[in-house]
Formats: sequence, C-alpha cells, structure tokens
Amino acid sequence: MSTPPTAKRRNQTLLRYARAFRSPRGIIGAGTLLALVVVALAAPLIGPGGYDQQTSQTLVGASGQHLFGTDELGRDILVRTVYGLRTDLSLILTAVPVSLVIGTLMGLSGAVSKALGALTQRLLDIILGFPGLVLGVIIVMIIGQGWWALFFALVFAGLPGFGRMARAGLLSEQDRDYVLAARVLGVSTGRRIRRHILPNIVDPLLVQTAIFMVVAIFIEAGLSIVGLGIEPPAPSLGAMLNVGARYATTHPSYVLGPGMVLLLLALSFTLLSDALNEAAIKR
Amino acid sequence: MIRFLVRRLPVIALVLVAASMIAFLLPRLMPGDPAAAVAGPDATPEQITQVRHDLGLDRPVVEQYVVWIKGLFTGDLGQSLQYRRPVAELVGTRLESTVELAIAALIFMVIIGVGIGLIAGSTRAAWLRSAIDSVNTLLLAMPGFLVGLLMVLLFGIYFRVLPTSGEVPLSENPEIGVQYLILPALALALAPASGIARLVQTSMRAVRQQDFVDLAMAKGVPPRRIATRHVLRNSLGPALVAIGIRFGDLLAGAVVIEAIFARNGLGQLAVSSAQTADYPVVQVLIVGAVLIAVAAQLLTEIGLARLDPRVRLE
Amino acid sequence: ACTSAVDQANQASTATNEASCQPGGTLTAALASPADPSAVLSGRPGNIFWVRNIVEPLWYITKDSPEPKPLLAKSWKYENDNKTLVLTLQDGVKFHTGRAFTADDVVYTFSQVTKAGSPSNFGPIVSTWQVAATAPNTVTITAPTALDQSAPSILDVTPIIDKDTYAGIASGKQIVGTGPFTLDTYTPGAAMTLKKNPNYWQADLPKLDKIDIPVIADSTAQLAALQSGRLQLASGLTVRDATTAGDGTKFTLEKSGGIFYLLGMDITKAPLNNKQVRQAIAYAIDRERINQQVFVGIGTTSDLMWPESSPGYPKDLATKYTYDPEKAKQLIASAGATGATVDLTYAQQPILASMYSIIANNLEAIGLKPKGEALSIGDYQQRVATASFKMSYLNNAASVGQSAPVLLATLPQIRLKNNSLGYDDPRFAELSNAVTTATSATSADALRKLTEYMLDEANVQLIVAAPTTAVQAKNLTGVERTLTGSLFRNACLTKP
Amino acid sequence: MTAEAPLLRVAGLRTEFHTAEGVVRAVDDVSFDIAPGEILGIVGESGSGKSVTARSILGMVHEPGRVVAGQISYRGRDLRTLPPKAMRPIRGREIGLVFQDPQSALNPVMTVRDQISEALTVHGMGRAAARERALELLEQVGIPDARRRADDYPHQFSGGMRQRVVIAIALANNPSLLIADEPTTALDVTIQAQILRLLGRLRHELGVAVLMITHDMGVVAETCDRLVVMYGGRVLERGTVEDVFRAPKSPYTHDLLAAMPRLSSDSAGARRLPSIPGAPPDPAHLPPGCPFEPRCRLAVDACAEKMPSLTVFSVDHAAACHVTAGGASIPVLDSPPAPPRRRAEGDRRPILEVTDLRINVANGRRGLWGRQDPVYAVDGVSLQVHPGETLGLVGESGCGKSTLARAIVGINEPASGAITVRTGGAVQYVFQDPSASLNPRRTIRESIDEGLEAIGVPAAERYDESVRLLERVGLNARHLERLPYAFSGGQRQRVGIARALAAKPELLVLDEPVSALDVSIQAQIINLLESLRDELDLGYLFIAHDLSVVRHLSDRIAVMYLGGIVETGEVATVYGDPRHPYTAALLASSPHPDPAAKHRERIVLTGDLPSPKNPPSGCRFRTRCPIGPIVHSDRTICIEQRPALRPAPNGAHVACHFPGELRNGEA
Ligand SMILES: Nc1ncnc2c1ncn2[C@@H]1O[C@H](COP(=O)(O)OP(=O)(O)OP(=O)(O)O)[C@@H](O)[C@H]1O
Ligand SMILES: Nc1ncnc2c1ncn2[C@@H]1O[C@H](COP(=O)(O)OP(=O)(O)OP(=O)(O)O)[C@@H](O)[C@H]1O
Ligand SMILES: [Mg+2]
Ligand SMILES: [Mg+2]
Repeated sequence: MSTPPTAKRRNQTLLRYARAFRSPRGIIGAGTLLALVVVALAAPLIGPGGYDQQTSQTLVGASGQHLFGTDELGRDILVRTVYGLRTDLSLILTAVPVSLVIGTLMGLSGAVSKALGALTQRLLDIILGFPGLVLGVIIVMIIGQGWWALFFALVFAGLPGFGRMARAGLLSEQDRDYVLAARVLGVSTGRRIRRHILPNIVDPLLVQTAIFMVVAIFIEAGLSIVGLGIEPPAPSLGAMLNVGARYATTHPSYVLGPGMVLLLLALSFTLLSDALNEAAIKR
Repeated sequence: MIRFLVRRLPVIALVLVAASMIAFLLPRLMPGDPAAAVAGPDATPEQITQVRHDLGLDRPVVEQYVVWIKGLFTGDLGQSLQYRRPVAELVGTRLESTVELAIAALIFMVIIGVGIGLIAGSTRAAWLRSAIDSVNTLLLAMPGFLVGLLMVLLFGIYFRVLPTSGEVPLSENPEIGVQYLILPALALALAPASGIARLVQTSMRAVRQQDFVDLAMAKGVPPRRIATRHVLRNSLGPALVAIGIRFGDLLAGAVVIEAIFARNGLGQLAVSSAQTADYPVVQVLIVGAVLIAVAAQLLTEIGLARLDPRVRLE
Repeated sequence: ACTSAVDQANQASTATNEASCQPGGTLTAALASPADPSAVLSGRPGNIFWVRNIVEPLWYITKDSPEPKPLLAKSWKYENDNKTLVLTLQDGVKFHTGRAFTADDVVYTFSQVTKAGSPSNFGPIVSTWQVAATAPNTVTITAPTALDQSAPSILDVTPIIDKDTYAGIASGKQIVGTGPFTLDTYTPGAAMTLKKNPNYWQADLPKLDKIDIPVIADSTAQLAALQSGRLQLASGLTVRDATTAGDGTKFTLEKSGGIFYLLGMDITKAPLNNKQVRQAIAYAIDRERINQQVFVGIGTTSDLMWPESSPGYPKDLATKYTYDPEKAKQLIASAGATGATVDLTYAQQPILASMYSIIANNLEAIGLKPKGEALSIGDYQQRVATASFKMSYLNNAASVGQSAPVLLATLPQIRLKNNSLGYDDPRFAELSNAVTTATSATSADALRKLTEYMLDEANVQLIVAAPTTAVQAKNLTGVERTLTGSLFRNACLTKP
Repeated sequence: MTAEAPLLRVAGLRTEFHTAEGVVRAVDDVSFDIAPGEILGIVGESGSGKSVTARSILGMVHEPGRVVAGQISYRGRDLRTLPPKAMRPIRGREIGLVFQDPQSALNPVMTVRDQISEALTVHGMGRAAARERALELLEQVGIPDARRRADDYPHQFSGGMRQRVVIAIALANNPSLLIADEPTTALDVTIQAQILRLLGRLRHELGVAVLMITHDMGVVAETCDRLVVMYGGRVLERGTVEDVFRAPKSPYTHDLLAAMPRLSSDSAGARRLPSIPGAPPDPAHLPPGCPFEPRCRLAVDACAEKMPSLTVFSVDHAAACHVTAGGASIPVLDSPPAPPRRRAEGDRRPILEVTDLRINVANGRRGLWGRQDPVYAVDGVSLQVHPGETLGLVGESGCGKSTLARAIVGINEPASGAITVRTGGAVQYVFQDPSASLNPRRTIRESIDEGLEAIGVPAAERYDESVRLLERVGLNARHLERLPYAFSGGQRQRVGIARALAAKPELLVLDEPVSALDVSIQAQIINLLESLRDELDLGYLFIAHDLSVVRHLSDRIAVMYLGGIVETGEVATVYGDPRHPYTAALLASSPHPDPAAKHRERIVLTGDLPSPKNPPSGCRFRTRCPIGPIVHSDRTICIEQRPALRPAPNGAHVACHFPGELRNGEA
C-alpha cells in the first residue's frame, strides 16, 4: 500500500535540494558550475597536446586560432585556462568536502564529552587566529609547493568555519524537544547525532560549504599571487593570473581569460550558496 | 568590562602561547636555511656555517625559544636575520602603512557594506533590490586582487585621477596620503563589503518580521525612522561578527594588495621574510596576526554588547 | 587649495628630454629587491643603486670598454709580468665621517674580503694576494699569478669601506664611505634615501640633491609608478615590461652587466653520469627560444662564459651546441637513457620557472622525463651550497663580464674548492689551474684546452647570458653603469 | 444597536493572502461595531482570523496580505481609503495597539522610556515633554519605582511589566480605541489578572474603548461587554456577553463553552469532557459552506453548500447558522461517562518517589575564580505517584515545574535528594509543544520506531506495533509514513503520546501537554489521556498552569512556588479549601467562563515571581503574600524561617506559617 519508507524519505530530501535548483539563482549557479565541470573534464579534447604544448608564437593576442591568445612560452591560454580550471576544481572539490567532514566531526565532538568539545573549540580558535592566506603560506613552506600543499591549506582554512557551525548546530539542536525525547527513550548518543542532529544541521553546513568554495578559490589564487601556488608548468587559475598580471598592460587577454573563468567559478558557487540558503529558509 | 577581559584572560593566554609555539616552530620546520639565504647565492658551506654561528642559529631550539619569549616580555622582539635590525624597528617602520590601509579598508567596508545593506534592506522597489543583489553577488565573487589589478589598469593608465602606486604616510601629509589610500583600500574592501551588505540585508529582512517593528508602525513612526532606529540597529549584530572575522582576512588580503599598489607594508615584509626564512620576523608577524584576530574577536564581543543591551559580557 | 597626488607626481616628470641639466633635484629609482648592507662587499640586486654612490671602489668598468676608469685610484701600473699592481690613490678624499682616506683603508677592505663569513666571493683569489700600503697614497698588490685578468673586476666590485664603522654596517644604521652621496634614511626592506655629500672630493659633483630608492617588488606596480611619473629609473621590471616601456618614446631601455643562467649537473647521478646524456641535453635545449620567450631576445646564447675580450677567446667553440633535437634523441637512445627521469631543482622565481618549463619541454621531446622542484630562496641556496639538490639545478649568477680566472675561482659550479656540483675531476683541475696561472704567453692555449674539455664534459651548460635591464626616463642623464651597479655622481635631471 | 454612534464600524471586511499555495481568505465578511468606551471581545481558535482582523483595521496586514473588501470607518472616516501618510496620525494617536507577546513587542535595544516617548514625539510632542509624559505613563500603568526603571531596557523587565509598557505606549496619546491582541495569553494567571484589572481601570479612568482579542472564554466573560465569535475567518455569532453565554445561538459557541473544563466541576473522574470532534479548518482550503459544518453535530445539507447569513435573535444578539435560524434549539453536548478505572491488583507501591530533590540549573561553567553560584530551580521537593494515579503539578511560569519533570526522566542532573522509580526506565515524557517534540525530518513511523527499538522490539514486529499504538491514540496506519508537518497540533500531540507509550512506561510525565492546543482540541487530548490512564493503569505526573484542566484530570495536586511545593492534597480538598495564600490567589485569579462571576471579589497578587538566583529568605512567597510581612510587619517569622510542609486539618499538606488564614477570596 505504501512505498518503501527509505526511498520515500530520500526522495523528499532530494526534492528539497531540487527546490534549491529551481530558483533562478540556483539554475544559473548550477548551470554555470556544470558547464565549467564539463569544460574541465573535456580539457584533453580542447587541448589534445596538454597544457604545456609550447610554440614559438609568444604572446599572440586573441584570435580565432587562440581564443585567449598565447602566453609567454607560446602556449595556448585557453587550453591552459581549461586545465587550470581542472586544477582548481580538483582542489576545491576534494579539499572542501574533506574539510567539511573533519570540521563537522570536530564540531560534534562536544556531544561525546564536554571537555573534548571545549578542547576542539580551543584548537579551532587557534586555527582561526591564522588568516587563510597566512595558514597557506606556512603549510606551503613546510611541505613544499604543489597540489598537496594547497589541499592541506584549504582543509585547514575551512576547519574553523565548519567546526563552529557544526558546534552551534549541536548546541542548538541537542536541547530541542525531539532530541530530548530520543534521549528519554534511551537512544544512544551516536544514533541521536546521526538521526536527529546531523540531518538538521546539514542545511547551514551545505550553505557554508558553497560559501567556502569561493573562499577556497580565492585562497588558491592568493597563494599563487605571492608565488606559492601550484608547481609550474602545471596551470591553475590563480597561477595564470599571477603570471598574466605581468603582461596585463600589453596582453589583457592573458588576465581576462583566466580571470573571467575564475569569476564564473566563484560566481557559480556564490549563486549556489544563495539558492541553498533560500531553500533552507523556506523549508 | 574589566571583569569580562579578566575572565577571558586564560583563554587568550592559552591561544597566544599556542600561537607563539606554532609561530616559533613552524618556520623552523620549513626546509631551507636562513643562514644560506643570508650568505648569498655563491656562498660556500664554510661561509654558511660562520653566518649560522654569528646569528646564534646553532644553539638548541628550546634555548632559542626561551630567549625569544624572554625578549618578548622585555619588549625585545628579536633581530631580523636578513636586515640585521631589531624586528620591532622593522615592524614599526611598516606598521603605519598597513594600519592605515587596514583602517581605511575597514571604514570602506563598514560604510559600503552597511550603506548598501540598509538600502537593499529597506527599499520596496524590487528592481533596486535585485540590482543591488546582482552587483553584490558579482563583487562577492571578485577577489580583491582582481579588483586591484583592474583599478591599477584603469586608474594608473587610463583615468589618472588617483595614484595607483606607492604611498605617502598620513602622518606626513594627510591630504596626499588619503589619495594614495583610496584605491588600495577600496580594492581590499569591496568584496567583504558586499558580504556585509548581504548580511545586513538579510538580517534586516528578518528583523522586519518582528513584533516590535509592527509596534513602531502602530505608534505611527514614519518608515524611514523605522528603518534606521528600529530595524537597522537590531540588524547590525551579524554584520559586526562578520566584520570581526573579516578583519583578519583583510590583513591577509593586504599582502596581495600591497604588492599590486606598491605599498611597503607588513604584508610585503611577511612575504619576503617567509621567502628568506627570516624566522624572527616571521614568528613575530604570526603572533601579531593571532593577537589581532583575538583582539578583533574581543572587540566584536564588546561591540555586540554595546549594540544589544541584552548581551552581557561574561 | 586641494593638492592632487597625481598632479604632484606629474610635475616631477613633466620635464622633457631637451638636455639642459638642472642642478639639484631628487631622483627616484626603484628596485625590486631590498638593499642588503651586510653584502656591501659583493654584488646583490638590491645594492646596485646605492653601493657605488655611498662607498666607492678604486676603479670602475663600464660596458663601453674593458679598461678600468679611475675613481679612488687616480692611476696605476702593472709590474713584474703583471704579477704586481701599484695603485696611486686620489688626494684629499675624506670619508663621510670626516676622516681622511688612506692606503690603509684599502688594505683593511681586502682583509675583510678574505675573512671567514665575508659575503664576498673573491676570497679564494684575494687570499693569494698581498695587499700593502707602500705609501700613504700608494697601494701595492702582489700575487703569485698575473693580476691583469682578475684585478679589474675584483677592484670594480669591491668598494672601499671605513674600518671604524664597518662592524655595524650590516644593520644599515650607519653606512660610511667616500662617495658622492651619504645615507639619509634607511627603512630595511622598503626604501633607502641618499642625499648629496657636500664635501665630495671631486668639485661640482654630485649634481643631484637626493636619491630615493624605494623597493617595488611587483613589475606592474613599477610600471605604473614609472608611467605615473613617480620614478625616473626602474630596475626590476620583467624583461618584457622593460622592453615595452623602454621603447624610446618616454623611456629608454638600459642594459648593463649581466646574469648567467646555468644548468649544472651532478655527474655521479644516473643518467647524468653518462656524458652522452649530458651532451644530448645540451643539444636538446632550445636556447634561442628561451632567449626570445623569456628574455625578449636581449640575451645571448653563446656556449662560453668567458668575456670575448679574453686573450685567446675560442670563438669557434662558442656555437658547439646548437639546437638539434634529432641528434639529442639519437644520443639518448645510444646511451640507453630513453625514459630516464631527470630531476631539476630551481628557485621559485618567474624567470627560472619559465626557463624550466621550456627546458622540461625540450627534454621531454627527446625522450627524457624531467621532474622539476621549485624551492624557496632559503631552501634553494642551502641545497646548492651543500650540493644536496637532487640531480641538477638551474641557477643565475651575476658574473657576466668576469674574466676566466675570476670565474674559475668564484662560480660555484666550476670552482675547484667547494664546488656546488661536487665535481672533482683531476683533469679539469689541471686545466683550470693552467688558466689561472697562465702568463700572457700561455693563456690562449690554456683557455682553449679548458674550454674544449668543459664543453665535452657538458656538466655545466650556459643557457643564456642576459643583461640586467633598467628603464630610464628621458629626463635623466649621466648615469654610468658598471658591472654590478650604477654611479649617479654625474647623473642629473633635465628640464626644457 | 447601541444608541451612540459607533466609534469604529467594520463592515464586510475581507482580507486575503495570495500565497504560492493559493489564495488564503483569512478574514471573510466580518462586521462589528465598537461604541466609545466599550470593550468588545473577539474570540476564536487559532487561525480563525482574529489578528488579521485587527491588523486590517490599522492597515498593517503583512505581505502578501491585502484587504480586498469592506469598510473600516473610524469616526465616520473610511480608513481603507486613506493614503499611508494620512494613516500615520491615526495609528498611535487615535488607535493604540497591544500585542500578544510582550517578549518580542518591544525593541530590545531602546530604553523603555525612549520607546514610550517616541510614540509621543512622532506625533509632534517635544522631546523633554515626551520624556516626562513617559514617566507619568509608566506610573499610570503601575510600574513600581518608575523613575528609576524608566531608563532600563526591556529585557530587564518581567513579562507582565513589559506588557504594561506596551500598554503605556498604546495609551501614550490618549487614543479613543485600544486594540489588544491577546494581551494576556503569554502571561501567567496571576499576571493576567493584574493586566486585566489594569485594562479595566484604564477604561474607567480614560474612557477608552477596547477591542479585546482572545481565545479564552473566561477572559471574555470577565472583561467584555459584547463579543464576536470567529471561526474560519467568519463571524459565527455576536452579541452581549450575557446573552451569548446564557443562550448561545451558534452550535460552535455552544459546544466550545461546553468543552471547557471548569474549576468548580464535580464531574471529574466520573465523566469525560464533552468535546468537539475534528480540527479547525485550514484557511487555505475552507469548506464552501459554513466553515464549522464538518465538525458540527447539527449540520444539515444546506450547511455544506452555503454560508449562513447572520440572523438577529435579539436586539444585540446575532448568529450565523442555518439550523438555529429556523428557531431550533441546541441540544446539550453530552459528555460520555467514564468507564470504571481499572486498578490492577498487585504492586501498589509508588511508581515514582522523589525525596528532597534539589536541582542546580546554573550552567556550571568554571570562571577564573571557581564555579558560578548555584541556582536551585527546584529546591527541596518531595512527591509520590502511585500506579493509575494522576498527580497534578501547578505553579506559575518559572517556578521549576519543567526542571523537576526533566530531572525525573533523567535529562537534568539532581544536585541532591533522590528520585526512585519502581521499575527502571519505565518513565516517559510528553512535551508541551507538540511540533517541537517531533523531528521535522523523520516520519511518524521512524519516530515511534525509535521508542520500540529502545525497548528491544525486533524490527519485524515494529510495524504492527506502531499501527497498534497509533490506533490506540486515535490515529491509524495511513498516518504512519507522513512527516510531522502534515499533521495538526492535536494530531502531533497524539503522536507524541504514542511514542511515549511505545516504550511501555508505567509513568508518564506530561509537561503542559495541552496548553499549546485550542480549547476544542484540548478536550480531545484530555479525554485520550484519561482513557489511556484508566485502561493501562498508568501513573501521571501532570503539569499544567491551567487550574481547571488539572482539576479535571487529577486525583491529587501539588502547588509549586519558586522551587518548592507549598500545598498538596486531594484535588477536591485543595480546590475547595485552599490553605495556602498562594493557592487561594491562584484559584481566585483564574478566569471563570461565566459572566455572573465577573464581579466576584478577587485576590490579585502583586509583583512577579522572584528569580531562583537569589530567592527570598524564609518563606519564599513572603514578597507577594497578602497575609505576610508586607501587610503584617510583625510577621518576622516569615522572613526568618522557611515553613515546612505540614498536615492541615482538612488532610492537605501546607507550607505556611499561617495556614488557612486566607481562603477563596475572603481576606
Ligand atoms: N503572512 C501570511 N501569509 C499567509 N497566510 C497568512 C499570513 N498571515 C496570516 N495568514 C493566514 O490567516 C489566518 C488567520 O491568521 P490570524 O493570525 O488572524 O489568526 P488568529 O486568529 O490571530 O490566530 P492565533 O490565535 O493563532 O493568533 C491564518 O490561519 C493564516 O493561514
Ligand atoms: N539552563 C538554565 N540556566 C539557568 N536558569 C535556568 C535553566 N533552566 C531553567 N532555569 C531557571 O529555572 C527556573 C525554573 O524553570 P522551569 O523551566 O523549570 O520553569 P517552569 O515552571 O517549567 O515554567 P514554564 O511554566 O514557563 O514552563 C526558571 O527561573 C528558569 O529561569
Ligand atoms: Mg493572533
Ligand atoms: Mg515548563
């Protein structure tokens, strides 16, 4: 007579997020992001020679053959931008979720014991004391330039935000009547967190995730600007902007190309965070 | 308030001690040798050893830490390895530049953020709201250095109305100094300002739903006065918290903005010191950054208490 | 009335190029690197605008001729088969402290050069010298080998310091010399200002009142500062910005001295232990493309580091390795090294990074697997100094124009003592010594033999020699450029 | 019709909300008059459109609402057609507004005085004069020590005092009409009595007319001259209080009055409460005819088709009903007799025994110098509950009822004393707010499963068990897979009870289980609770602040004041012969839904409940006690000694040094 319960629930949850993508902001944000991901995945098709195919055509302006022109080593800037986008996406789409998971666990650790909660909060306070970029510089200095350094820098930079949000959620949720009801029934702490607290703090955490994606893009770019980004010749949007800025006056397309893509990427996550936020409020 | 500060002291001290240890240890974990950096590109191992001894870098780490901490309490922040100058002096000469930039950016951030938020949060014109919304979204997605680069291109080359390079300390010539500050401060402030505008706007929207706004209306208070006296004041809390948190980012952002606008501030010092493994400078700057973040947090809490009499400082 | 910062800067630069030298005025000359007073005795990029103007060397060499021009030494002569050099010092010279300059100060300076921990890299050569004050205004230098090859650049690079204040010079609080300018203010890492020395020993000099030397690390920022009229001189633009800006309309491009970009290999590490592989690499690198793309063509791509004025310069060998990827591929194949990994260490710096990208591309094309490692300056210098880089490294050395004996004693990749590649080859040592101890009769032959051997070994490869560039406003004249710095005593700003 | 011209005449008012789900007609064809100086009550259940009516009058309906039809004429001017600018002098100067929730009605960041004087300055008074007048007003509404308190912020005031401030604001410009939207709903009965008395006084002194919105028939009976009964956005009946209460002409009014538990009823235990089945309609999907038709026991076919128009029965008494319009009378709503209580033989030991319990609610954070001072929200409470018995626990808000209840179920940690439960884990909790106690993300089945899982019911049996439980509380298997939002408040409370039952408890702790519900739903839940108790032989600890609800359900009662029990005994004894002055005052303050009781003599307590942070020494009630040291200065014993619970001659236990001195209203 009735549909299997779990399937139905999942549908409802999905429906809620689907609603986020029904607003204009959601559509534009998700559409842009999807397009960027497709482009990034299609990088080998756009530049079959890879991102480091050098020619002697140095700093040619934008043309039909090279939409964004070529860089100082005669490489097609469009191809490099697409591969750079790949780098950025691979970074933020791995680092931010990892940060989300660790941060959330840290935030929720207060449920296990008060002392543990206080301890992790102090830890997060200390991390929060270091602005994202400074943290990045330190990490790059320790483990050396490259993808992994950026990865860890982003993971660390995200922890305080996620951790605090999860803790705030825990504190406000754990005194809700339905959580208390579960406690009175004798439901274990782990189950209470999984069933009652986590699902109810997912919304703000998701919004924060989308917001932090933008921050992560900026941190990557910022580190590249001070010369600590991904290792050349591999491109990232930030690293390209860093080099491109040196040719900004004579070859604006060098900055504008990757700059626009960076802007689009950041914009898509901003719009997504808005859409998710709206859907969460409307719930 | 004193009681509040005293109550906070243990936590602050804990954070600072941890920060000082991290600040001391982390640079030393970095590969690279400040002595090698000091000795120059063609140096021989002997030259480097000699330099290391001269700088006291061959002493045990714990001893170096204790010496440094002792120094901190007597006001001696240590000696820069690269410049052979007291760190305090190095920081001192660049402090004004960064402080001016940060404060100017803070002012822009607050004025623009709260101003736009107020307009968007109180206007009834849907087109204006969505226009502000779009601009906000765009600015939010635009990192400071991109804004800075665009400004340098626009103002440095095409519309030369404001200087894009260098600085004049306000203490020297306020009139000229301000002109040098405007563009970099704007570049630094625009993105966070749009974030704040957004917060103000959403919290104004939430506050508008509250009964006391209706009560004010029922009293016959005109809409304008409702927006400023009743709604805005109650909406500033989240914005203030964000400003407190963003202040640290503002300082970090200064690193990039200083490079673009050719300002010699602490950001530039931090980058060059990190690159040459100038530990004494790096560690002081890190502790300073943490100190500022902590201070910003305290100020935020005090500010919140000022804004909202319900908040008690404990 | 309201003052505009932009107008203010414009007024400073409205002067056009009509050459009427105006006495006084302030020159603003930007650098990308901070000053390093502790390295006053050696060359540093951040020192090029102040060292020769506060502390002066005995003589100086400009790019127009290899012959030194007199400064603190008013005349000199070589004796004893060039193994002795007698210098007569300028009269009436006073340090900024008011103390008279004498031959003892020269002796003191060279004793500092040889001291352990001294930043100067001439120690190995100067320590074989005997520097004596034979009269209050005469200094006699005696050496076991001929001095005519080494003394010109060593005396040009080494400024004479004040023995009373040298101990404190590293902090930059007090920098005392005999130069036309005195130190006014110094903000470590940020700026230095010099002001006119009213008691300069040469009448009517200097012409300028003041020199501002701000540090502007970012090229775009320097360019903006130039174009806004804040700067009259900028060193530290990227080569491309420099060539575009210095196109001769408002600014000129000035070149001087020069930097070697070198690839050094550790021949104990496979596959670089195979000479054929090293030679293949030499053929594989498209140095002309590097010159064009990284240096906009202003560099040179000779195989040789020696100055062309060297006696017996083996001109025919200068083009031994021209770009030939096919040949390189064959060499790699016959060495059986196809697919071998080549680690390449370099410092985090835009030029080296670009250069690495091209080299990596080239090596890939011939079947090697290049792997780059970009290090921070501190890390990089430590690895290079202790020969603990992985396999090979790229570096730059501001040694263009130095004679062969000087290079053989100072360049880390080829010096015998403390060789940065750990290169220890008796045959090479023998050939190197022959050049160092050569007389005018044997020098040509010795240089040829050494060159042939080095090229065959191919463990140190010169990629490009590029001049240092500066962009100079047209209203600035009279700047003299030496190997490692500029002299502003004759410089002046012109007004219509 | 009153002879005088009405001050306000509302005619054919219709207000709609255009939402995504469709048009919500919140107010439909509402008409009434208010004469100068008159108090008109609007009563109705939640969602019946009372607040929207009030807002419509002042042109303050929230987005996306709009007044689409009707006339609102104030002193002959139609407010509906006034431009916003012209509306401003009406608001605040002519018509004042008082909100339901004093917590949120005041701007938290402005001092009380500024908020009052703002009401004056925006209408043109000078600042200094306005500040003086603000002080006057504060004194007028009975803020003690007004001069000193004037510059405090709202959060420094208690709920009752805040409501006084809101009234002061509303009265600032001497308006002719005061609209009070449930001004006492959020307050305790003792404070409610104070506020109602204040409103009555002000009406006499200032001659202001009051539009009193409430859902409490008792409040209407005690304060209003005339009333309007709303249901589903419509007016179902209107008339003078006497007429309507004596002979209601709408079946809804009639049944509503019947469903109210009464303080004085003797039927407790013998009969169930008469109740109205079903739930109020969803205003987004109103039935096409009479909105009450689906629940009406007298409904005829016409009711489902067409909304009846108002029929005038006497001069000032009209009702909208197809049935009574034809002259039919309304039969008595019969209350089903209660089946005999099944008392299982066997273990009659108490299921719960609490002895000398103290609970510290200070959050225990360590400052720099040791721990915070303890705050005992419960201080020295002892009680027992036997199987099949209901112990009612009453007391003002903040006296520690919930803290005690939460300690019993193990949420709060006792500081000292003992809680003994006969069989471990056999206590379950039912919450006050039915919507907050269900996880909005989990289906009803999942919520109930949680309880079954906890007592080890195997997964395979849980479905059948859940259905059984749901049926037991009057729901069915169809509801099992729904999320809580799909239920009404009463249904949610049923689910909450089912979940508690899932764990097979012997004792239910019911923390105000019906106070968030409408009167018509309240009776249903009370009846359900009663039958569950009787069938399953459960023991109840029933917490409430509504004395009549407690009376109906309980066998014994305990009256709590500031952390301690001041009187306890059999229900009939305590209600009939209260010996503690606090109990007597509570009983006297409770409104009676009977206009005849309007003029009875009442003890109205002064002041507020003190904070448990620094409770008064000696007897905790002494600061408000009408027979204590504030009246008799020689009674120092009250200051020095905390009275213990001692048996009184009537069998109850009382904690008072002078028990029995003050009874039902006689001082
Ligand atoms: N902003 C709104 N949007 C949509 N519908 C609304 C809105 N405000 C009120 N309503 C509808 O109007 C109906 C009447 O609301 P109103 O607040 O007048 O009820 P009430 O009688 O005051 O109830 P309560 O006793 O709960 O205060 C509600 O049921 C609701 O559906
Ligand atoms: N966590 C807490 N921290 C501080 N004070 C608390 C805490 N919990 C309860 N209190 C205080 O304890 C007292 C009793 O609160 P409790 O909720 O038990 O009252 P109550 O009788 O249930 O009131 P209500 O009828 O409003 O539900 C109140 O004064 C309250 O302020
Ligand atoms: Mg209402
Ligand atoms: Mg309670």
